[in-house]
Amino acid sequence: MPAPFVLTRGTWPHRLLLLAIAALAALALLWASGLAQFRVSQLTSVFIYAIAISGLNLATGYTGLLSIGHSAFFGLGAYTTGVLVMRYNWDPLATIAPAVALCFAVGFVIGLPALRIRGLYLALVTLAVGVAFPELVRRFSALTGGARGLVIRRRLLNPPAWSGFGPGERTQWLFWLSAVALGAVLLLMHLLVRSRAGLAMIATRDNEIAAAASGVRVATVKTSVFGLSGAVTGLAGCLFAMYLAALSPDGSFTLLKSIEFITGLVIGGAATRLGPVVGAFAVVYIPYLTASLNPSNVSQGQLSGVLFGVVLILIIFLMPDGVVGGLSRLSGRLVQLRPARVNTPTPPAPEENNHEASPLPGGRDDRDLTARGVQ
Amino acid sequence: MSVAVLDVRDVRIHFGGVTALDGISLTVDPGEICGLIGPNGAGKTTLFNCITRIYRPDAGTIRFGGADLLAVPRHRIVRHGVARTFQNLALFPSLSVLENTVVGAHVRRGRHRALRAEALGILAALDLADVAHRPAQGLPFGTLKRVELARALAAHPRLLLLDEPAGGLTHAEVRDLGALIKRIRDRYELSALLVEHHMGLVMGICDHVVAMDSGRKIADGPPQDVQRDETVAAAYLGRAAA
Amino acid sequence: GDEPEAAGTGSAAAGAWKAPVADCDDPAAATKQITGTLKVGWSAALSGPLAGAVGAVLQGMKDRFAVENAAGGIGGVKLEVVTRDDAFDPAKAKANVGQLIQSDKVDVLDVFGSGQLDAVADDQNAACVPLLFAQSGVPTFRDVKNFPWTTQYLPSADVETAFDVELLKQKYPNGAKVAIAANQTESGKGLADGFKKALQGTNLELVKEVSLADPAAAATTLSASGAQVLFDAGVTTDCPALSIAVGRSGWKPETFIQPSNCVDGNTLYKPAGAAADGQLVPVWLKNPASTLYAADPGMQDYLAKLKAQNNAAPTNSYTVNGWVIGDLMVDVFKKAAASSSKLSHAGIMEAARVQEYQPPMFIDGIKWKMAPDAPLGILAFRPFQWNAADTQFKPFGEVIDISSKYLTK
Amino acid sequence: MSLLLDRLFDGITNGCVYAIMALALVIVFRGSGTINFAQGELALFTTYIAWWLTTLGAPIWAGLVVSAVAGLVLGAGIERTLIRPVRRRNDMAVLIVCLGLFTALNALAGLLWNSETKVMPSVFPNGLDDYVAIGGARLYFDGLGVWLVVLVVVALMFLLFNRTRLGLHMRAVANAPESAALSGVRTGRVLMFGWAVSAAIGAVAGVLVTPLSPQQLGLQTMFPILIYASAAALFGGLDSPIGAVVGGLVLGVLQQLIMGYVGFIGDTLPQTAALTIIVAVLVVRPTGLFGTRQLERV
Amino acid sequence: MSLLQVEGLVAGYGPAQVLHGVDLTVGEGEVVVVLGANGAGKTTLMRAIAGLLTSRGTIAFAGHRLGNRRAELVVRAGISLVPQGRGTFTALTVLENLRVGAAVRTDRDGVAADIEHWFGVFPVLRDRAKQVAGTLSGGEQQMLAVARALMSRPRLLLCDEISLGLAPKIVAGLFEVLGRINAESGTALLLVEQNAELALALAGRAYLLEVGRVAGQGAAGEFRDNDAVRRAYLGY
Ligand SMILES: Nc1ncnc2c1ncn2[C@@H]1O[C@H](COP(=O)(O)OP(=O)(O)OP(=O)(O)O)[C@@H](O)[C@H]1O
Ligand SMILES: Nc1ncnc2c1ncn2[C@@H]1O[C@H](COP(=O)(O)OP(=O)(O)OP(=O)(O)O)[C@@H](O)[C@H]1O
Ligand SMILES: [Mg+2]
Ligand SMILES: [Mg+2]
Repeated sequence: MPAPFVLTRGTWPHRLLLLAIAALAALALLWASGLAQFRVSQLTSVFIYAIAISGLNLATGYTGLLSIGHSAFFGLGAYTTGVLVMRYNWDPLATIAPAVALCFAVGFVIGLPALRIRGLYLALVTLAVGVAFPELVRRFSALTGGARGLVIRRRLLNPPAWSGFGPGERTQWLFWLSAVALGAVLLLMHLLVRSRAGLAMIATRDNEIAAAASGVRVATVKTSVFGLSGAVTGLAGCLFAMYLAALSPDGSFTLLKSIEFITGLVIGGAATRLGPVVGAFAVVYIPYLTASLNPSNVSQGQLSGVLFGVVLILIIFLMPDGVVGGLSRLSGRLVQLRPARVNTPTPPAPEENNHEASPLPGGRDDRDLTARGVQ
Repeated sequence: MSVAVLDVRDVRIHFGGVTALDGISLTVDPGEICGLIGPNGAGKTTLFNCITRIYRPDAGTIRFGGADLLAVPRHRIVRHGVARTFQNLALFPSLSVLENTVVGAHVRRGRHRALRAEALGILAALDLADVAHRPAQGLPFGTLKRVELARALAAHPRLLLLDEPAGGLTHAEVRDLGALIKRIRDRYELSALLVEHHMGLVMGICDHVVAMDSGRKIADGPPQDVQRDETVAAAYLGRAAA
Repeated sequence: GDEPEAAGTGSAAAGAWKAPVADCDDPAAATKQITGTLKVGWSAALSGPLAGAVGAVLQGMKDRFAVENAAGGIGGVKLEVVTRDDAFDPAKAKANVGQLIQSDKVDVLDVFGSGQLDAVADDQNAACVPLLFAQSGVPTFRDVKNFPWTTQYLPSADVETAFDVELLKQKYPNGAKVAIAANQTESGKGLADGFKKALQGTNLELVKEVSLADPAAAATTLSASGAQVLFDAGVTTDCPALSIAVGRSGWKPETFIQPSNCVDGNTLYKPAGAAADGQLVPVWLKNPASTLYAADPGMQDYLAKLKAQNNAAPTNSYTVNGWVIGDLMVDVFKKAAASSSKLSHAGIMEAARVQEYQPPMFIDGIKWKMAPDAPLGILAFRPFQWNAADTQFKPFGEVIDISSKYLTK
Repeated sequence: MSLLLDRLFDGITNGCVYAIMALALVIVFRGSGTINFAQGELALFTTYIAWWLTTLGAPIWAGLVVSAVAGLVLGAGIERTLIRPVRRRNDMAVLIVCLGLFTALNALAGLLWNSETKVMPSVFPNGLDDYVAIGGARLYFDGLGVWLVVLVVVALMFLLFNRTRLGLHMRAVANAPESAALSGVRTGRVLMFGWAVSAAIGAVAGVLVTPLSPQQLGLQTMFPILIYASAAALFGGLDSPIGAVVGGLVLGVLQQLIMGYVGFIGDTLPQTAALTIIVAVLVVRPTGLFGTRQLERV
Repeated sequence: MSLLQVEGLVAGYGPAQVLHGVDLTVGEGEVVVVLGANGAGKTTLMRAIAGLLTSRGTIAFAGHRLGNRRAELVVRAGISLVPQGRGTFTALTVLENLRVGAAVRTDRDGVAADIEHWFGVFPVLRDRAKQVAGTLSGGEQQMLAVARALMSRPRLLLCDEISLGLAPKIVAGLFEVLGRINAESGTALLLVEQNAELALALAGRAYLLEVGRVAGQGAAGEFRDNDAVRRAYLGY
C-alpha cells in the first residue's frame, strides 16, 4: 500500500483542495438546479432533512444527548411559519427569525431536565416531547387548524421580488434558499465544533465529571446545546413548511419523523460534519429507490419495506460508524490531514532526564495568558 | 510562617454505613508540595473529591486562598485555581491528547490558537509531543496519566491535586516525574497535594507529609518523621518499612 | 380562512362549467387532446398498514379499466394505471405527484388520504392535471374556485351526518338524548362537527361528547351519560373497538350509529360479537357478500367480470370501491370525449364537474351527482343494520336522499 | 364508585399490557445494556404466526406455544447474526439494526399475511358475560388473565436475576462484557439467552394482548404499545422487573384517570399529561423508581 | 515442555502493529516477570494471550494451541488475567464479583470456601461484601480484581501491574500471597510489574520488552545485577 499523501491544515495545498471542493459543490448545485422540477424538489427536501439532522447531530452526536423528540422542533418551526403566514399574513422569509428563536427557547427549556436526567432516561423526556407535539397541535386548533391541518396557499409562498425568481419559480427559489441555508448551517457547525465551545460539548459527552472539573459549565452546555439543536432543526421546519405547504399533526411531525432523523444521523455518521448531509440523502433516496424496485403488482408493496430494513442493516454492517466515518477512514489511507503547525519549541529527542531541557510554557510571568478570575 | 493556601478543617463524609472521612484536617502552605499517604480506602481520593466539589461533605470547612470552596459550584473550582488529576483516569477518549489539554484551559481567557500553542508546549515538556494528535483512547496507561497532568497544568492552577500520578511508570520514569513536579512547582509558583503509594517519590519531593487512615489523620510532619512514625508503619508501610 | 363552508346550495342543472385553463402553468397542455393511452397516476400507501386496502382499491380499478380496454378503450384510447408509493407520508406524496406529472406524464391523478391531498393539491391545480375521486372527503377541496382541478370520492361528513340525523328524526319523532364518541383526527372531527351542526334545530339533545383516544375510558364515561343514541365519529379501526368497549361496560345504547367507512362486516363487526348487534351504518355501495343482491344484474355483471380478471378478492369492500371509482372515471372520460373540449385535461375536468351517473354497483336510487358549485357526489344513503346472530347486514328502511338540502332541482 | 373501579380495572389491564412488554425490554437491557426497539415488531410477527395457525384450524393455545417457540428461535437468531457483529463496534449502530428490523419485520408480516386487520382469538374466555362483578364494576377474565401472566413472568424474572447464576452472569455481561469474558462467562450465550427469552415473552404478550387491543391484529398494533412499554420500563428504572411492572401500572392507570376525570386535558392530551407526570418523577429520581443508582465515583 | 509457549507473536490494534514477533515461555509452576517501559506493549502482550485481541503467531498452552480463541475459552483452558486498571464489575457487589469470577467452576462448596479464603487475605473486602464495587477505593478495587481472577483457580495467572495503586503494606502482602499460591498449588505466574524489586524477588526468570520486541531475557538474579535494568527499573 502506498504511503498516504500528507496535507497540513492551513497550508496552500490544503486551502486549494478546500477551494476545489467548494467549487465542485457549487457546480453540482448549478447542474442540479437544471434538472426536472420534481428532481429539484427532491433535492430540496434532502437539504431540508440535512439541516434537521445537523441540528440533531449537535445534541446527539456531539454532546451525547439522545433525542427522539426532534420531530417536535421540526414541527414547531413548520407551524410557526405556517401560522404566521396564514393567520397573521407574514412574509414567509420573515417567519424564520421568530421560529428559530422560539425553537431555541423551547429547546433550552427541554434541556433543563437534562441537568439531572441522563442517557436513555433523557431519551424518555424527549420521547414525551415528541408525543406531546401532535397532541398540542390538535389541542390548539384555533391557531393551528388542529387535526384538519394547516395549508399554506401557494401564492403566499412565491419568491420575493429581490430574489430574481418569477412567481412561477417557487421550486427553484426554495432549492436555492435551502441550499444556502444548509451551507450556512454547515459552516456554523464547522466553526462551532472546532471552537472551545465545541470541545466543551464533546468533553461533556465523554466524561461529565472531568469536564466540570476542567471548568466546563456542564449545565449551560447541555441547555444551550439543546436550544441550538432545536433552533437548527426548527429552521429546517420553517423551510419544510414552505416546501410542503401542508402541515398536519399526524402527517409529518410524529415520532416516526424523529426516528427518520436518527436513522439519517447514524447512517451518515454521528459527530461528523458531513454525516447529516449523507444521512439526508439516505433517508430520502433509500425508501424512494426501494419503492421503485417494487414489482408492479401492488399487493407486493410491502416488499419495499422489507428491502428498506435490509438496506439499513447492510449499511450499518459495512460501515458501523456511518458512511462519513467509514469513508474518512478509507480516504485517510490516501490523504492524511495534519493539524496546523503552531510555533512551539520542538522538544529534543526523549533521553533520560531531558525534562530539564524542555521548558514549561506559560507561568506566573506570562500575564497575557494568565487570567484566573477570582483572586 | 506564611498563611496556608489550602485549609481543610474537620471534614466528614459518609456513604451509607461507610465513614470515608472522619474529621480530617490539614493545611498546605504556599509553594509547598504536601504528600498524602495512607492505606487503600483511607479516604484520600474522597478528600480530593470533597475539595473539587464532586462530593459534598457532611461537615467541616475547606478554604482555599481565603475563599470557602464548599460554597463554590463544581465547575467554578478550577477558576479559583484548583486543578486535579484523577486516580483512575477521567479523560475524554474521543478527543486528541492536545484537545484534552485545551479543555483543561477552558476557564482561561485568551485566543483558542494561543491556548493551543501553549498546550503544545506543555505536552512537549511532558514528553507527549509525539502523541499530541492521537486520540486519548488507545494510549498506554502511563502515558494517559501524564495527559491527566498536562490537562491539569493547562488551567494554570495555584493548587494542583495529584492522585497517584506515578501509576504505571518505571522507576526511572518516576524519578523524572518527581523532577518534573518540582519544576512545575517552581515555574508556576503553585502548591501541590500529592497522593502516592510510591514512597520513593513521596520521600523525594514532598516538603511535608500527612498520613491518614480510616478517614482520620494519623501523622503530619516532615517526610522522614512520618516515615518513621510507628502508627504509619503499622497501618500503611507494613513490615517493609518497619 | 382557508376552510370554506362545505357546499353552497346549487343546482345540478346549472349548466356547463368551464375549466379555468388560463391560470395553468401550461395552458396548451391542458387542452391538448389525449391520444394513444390515458394514464391515471396514483400516489398511495403501497407499503405499511394501509397497503392492503390501497392494493384492493387499485386492483378493482385496474380490473375495471381492463374491461374497458378490452372493449376498445375510450374511443380507441387505452387506460393505464401508474402507481407510486408514498407510505402515507404527505411529503412523499408531494414528491410522487411531481414525478407523476413531470416524468410519467399522467393525465389524471388520484391520491389516498386527505393529508396527502393537502400536500399535492396546489401543485396539481397549477399543473392543471385533474385529480379525480380522491380517497378523502374534506371540505377544503369542495371549494371549486380555489381547487378547480380537484374532486373527491368519499361522502362529505356534513352530508353523511345530515343523513344520520334525518334517520334519527324518523326514529325519534319526540326527541332523544344523543352522545358522540369522536376520534381526534381530521375525519373524526369532521364527522363530530357535522353531526353537531345537523343536530341544531332538532329535538335531539346532545348530552355527552367524549374522545376516542381510549375506547374503554370513552365507554365508561358514555355509559354514565344516560344517552339513548350513540354516534361513533371515528375511523375504521374505532368501530369494533368502541363496540367491544361499550358492550363490556354493560351499556346497550338504544341506537348505535357507525360511520359510513365501517361497512366491512367481517373485520369490523364480527370481532365484536354480540356487542355489535343492532348497530346502524349508512351505505351507498352494493355489498357483494350479501345475499340481498344475489339476483341483482349489476352485481352479477360485476362478479362475472372480476372473475374473468382473476381478481383475488371480489367481495372485499375496497375492491368494490376501486371498481366503482374506475367506473366513474370511465363515465367521465366518455362524456369528455363526447364533449366539445374532447378527451383533454380540461375536457375531463369539465365532464367531472357536472357528472350525473348511477354506477351499477351503487345501491339503486343512489346516484353520483356533481354540481359545479356543490361538488358532493354522494348525497343519499341506505341505512343497514348489523345482525350479530346471522353475521349479516340487513336493510333498515329505504334510501334516504338528502340532495334537496344541497341541490335545487 | 363503580365508575372509578371500572376505570381502575381498565387502567390496570392496560398497564399490564405495557408491563409485560416492558419486562421483555428489561431482559434485553439487563443482558446487553440496549433498548430493543424491534421488540414490538418481533412480538407482532410471532403473533401473526399464532393467528395464522388458528386460521389453519389449530387451537389458540397451540398457537401460543408455537409463537413462543418461534420467539425464542427468532430472538436467538437475531442476536447471533445481526446484533453481535455490530455491538462490539458501535452502540448507536445497534439502535439502527433494531430500527431496520423494525421496518423489515413489519413489512414482512404485511407481505406474508397482508395488511388487513385480523381478528385474533383470545386464549381466555372473552365473551360479553365472561366477567366478575366487583363493587358494580366489571372485571373481565381476559384482562384478569393478563394480570396473572404479568405476575407469573415478573416472579420468574425475579428468580432468574436474584437466585440463579445465569441471572448474575447476565448482569455481569451488561456491566462489563470484557471482564465477564475474562471470568469465563460465555458472553455470547448469555446475550443470546437474553434476546431469546425476551422475544419469547414478547411473543406470549402479543398473543395474549392483541385480542384486548382496540386495533386487534394489524401492522400498527404494537408500535404504540412499545412506546408506552419503553416509557414504563424507563419509569420503573430500566433494569428492574418490579420497576417495569410498577411503571406499566402507573402509566395505564394514570391515562385512564386523566381521561376520566381531567376533562379538558383528558380528551385531547392524555398521553402528554401522563408522560409529563412521569418526566416530573424522573427529575426527582433520575434513574427511575427502582433503577440502580448510577455511580459518580472517580 | 513449558506450560505456556508464545512464538512469533504479532498483535496490534487495527493497522497499528504493537508486538512484532514476541517469543516467551512460562514453565509449569514457574514465575516469570516482564519488564518494560511505559508503552512497550506489555498490556498488549497480556491481552493477546488472554484472548482479548486477535493475533498472529502461536500461543500454546499445556500442549494445545490456543489459536485465536476467545477470552472465555482461554479462561476455561486455565489462564486468568488481572487486567490493568479497573477489572471489576462496578455495578455488582463485591460478593457478586467473586461469584462471577467462579463462572467456570461447578463446585459450589469450593467456591464458597475460596470466597472465604480471599476475604481472609483482603479483610477490607469482607467489610465491603455487600457494597457495589464501583464505590470502592481504587486500591480496594484492585484487590477485588485479583481475588476475582483467582476465583477460577487458573493454572496460569497473568497479572498486569497488580500492585498499581496499592499501599506498600498491601503490595508486600499481595506478593507474599502470590508466592504462596505458586508454592502451594503450583499456579504459574506471568507478571507485568513496575514494582520490579518485588517482582524479581519472586520470579525465576525475566523478560525485557522494548517497543514490541523482546530485548533481553534471563534469570531474575542476572537481571538484578544488570546496570541498565537497575537504573531503569530498580531505581538504584
Ligand atoms: N460514592 C461512594 N459510595 C460508597 N462508598 C464510597 C464512595 N466513595 C468512596 N467510598 C468509600 O470510602 C472509602 C474511601 O475511599 P477513597 O477512594 O477515598 O480511598 P483512597 O484513600 O483514595 O484509597 P486508594 O488508595 O485505594 O485509592 C472507601 O472505603 C470507599 O469504599
Ligand atoms: N486500543 C488501542 N488502540 C490503538 N492503539 C493502542 C491501543 N491500546 C494500546 N495501543 C498502543 O499500543 C502500544 C503499547 O501499549 P500497551 O498498553 O501495551 O503498553 P504498556 O507497555 O502496557 O504501557 P503501560 O506501562 O503504560 O501500561 C502503545 O503505543 C499504544 O498506543
Ligand atoms: Mg484513591
Ligand atoms: Mg500496560
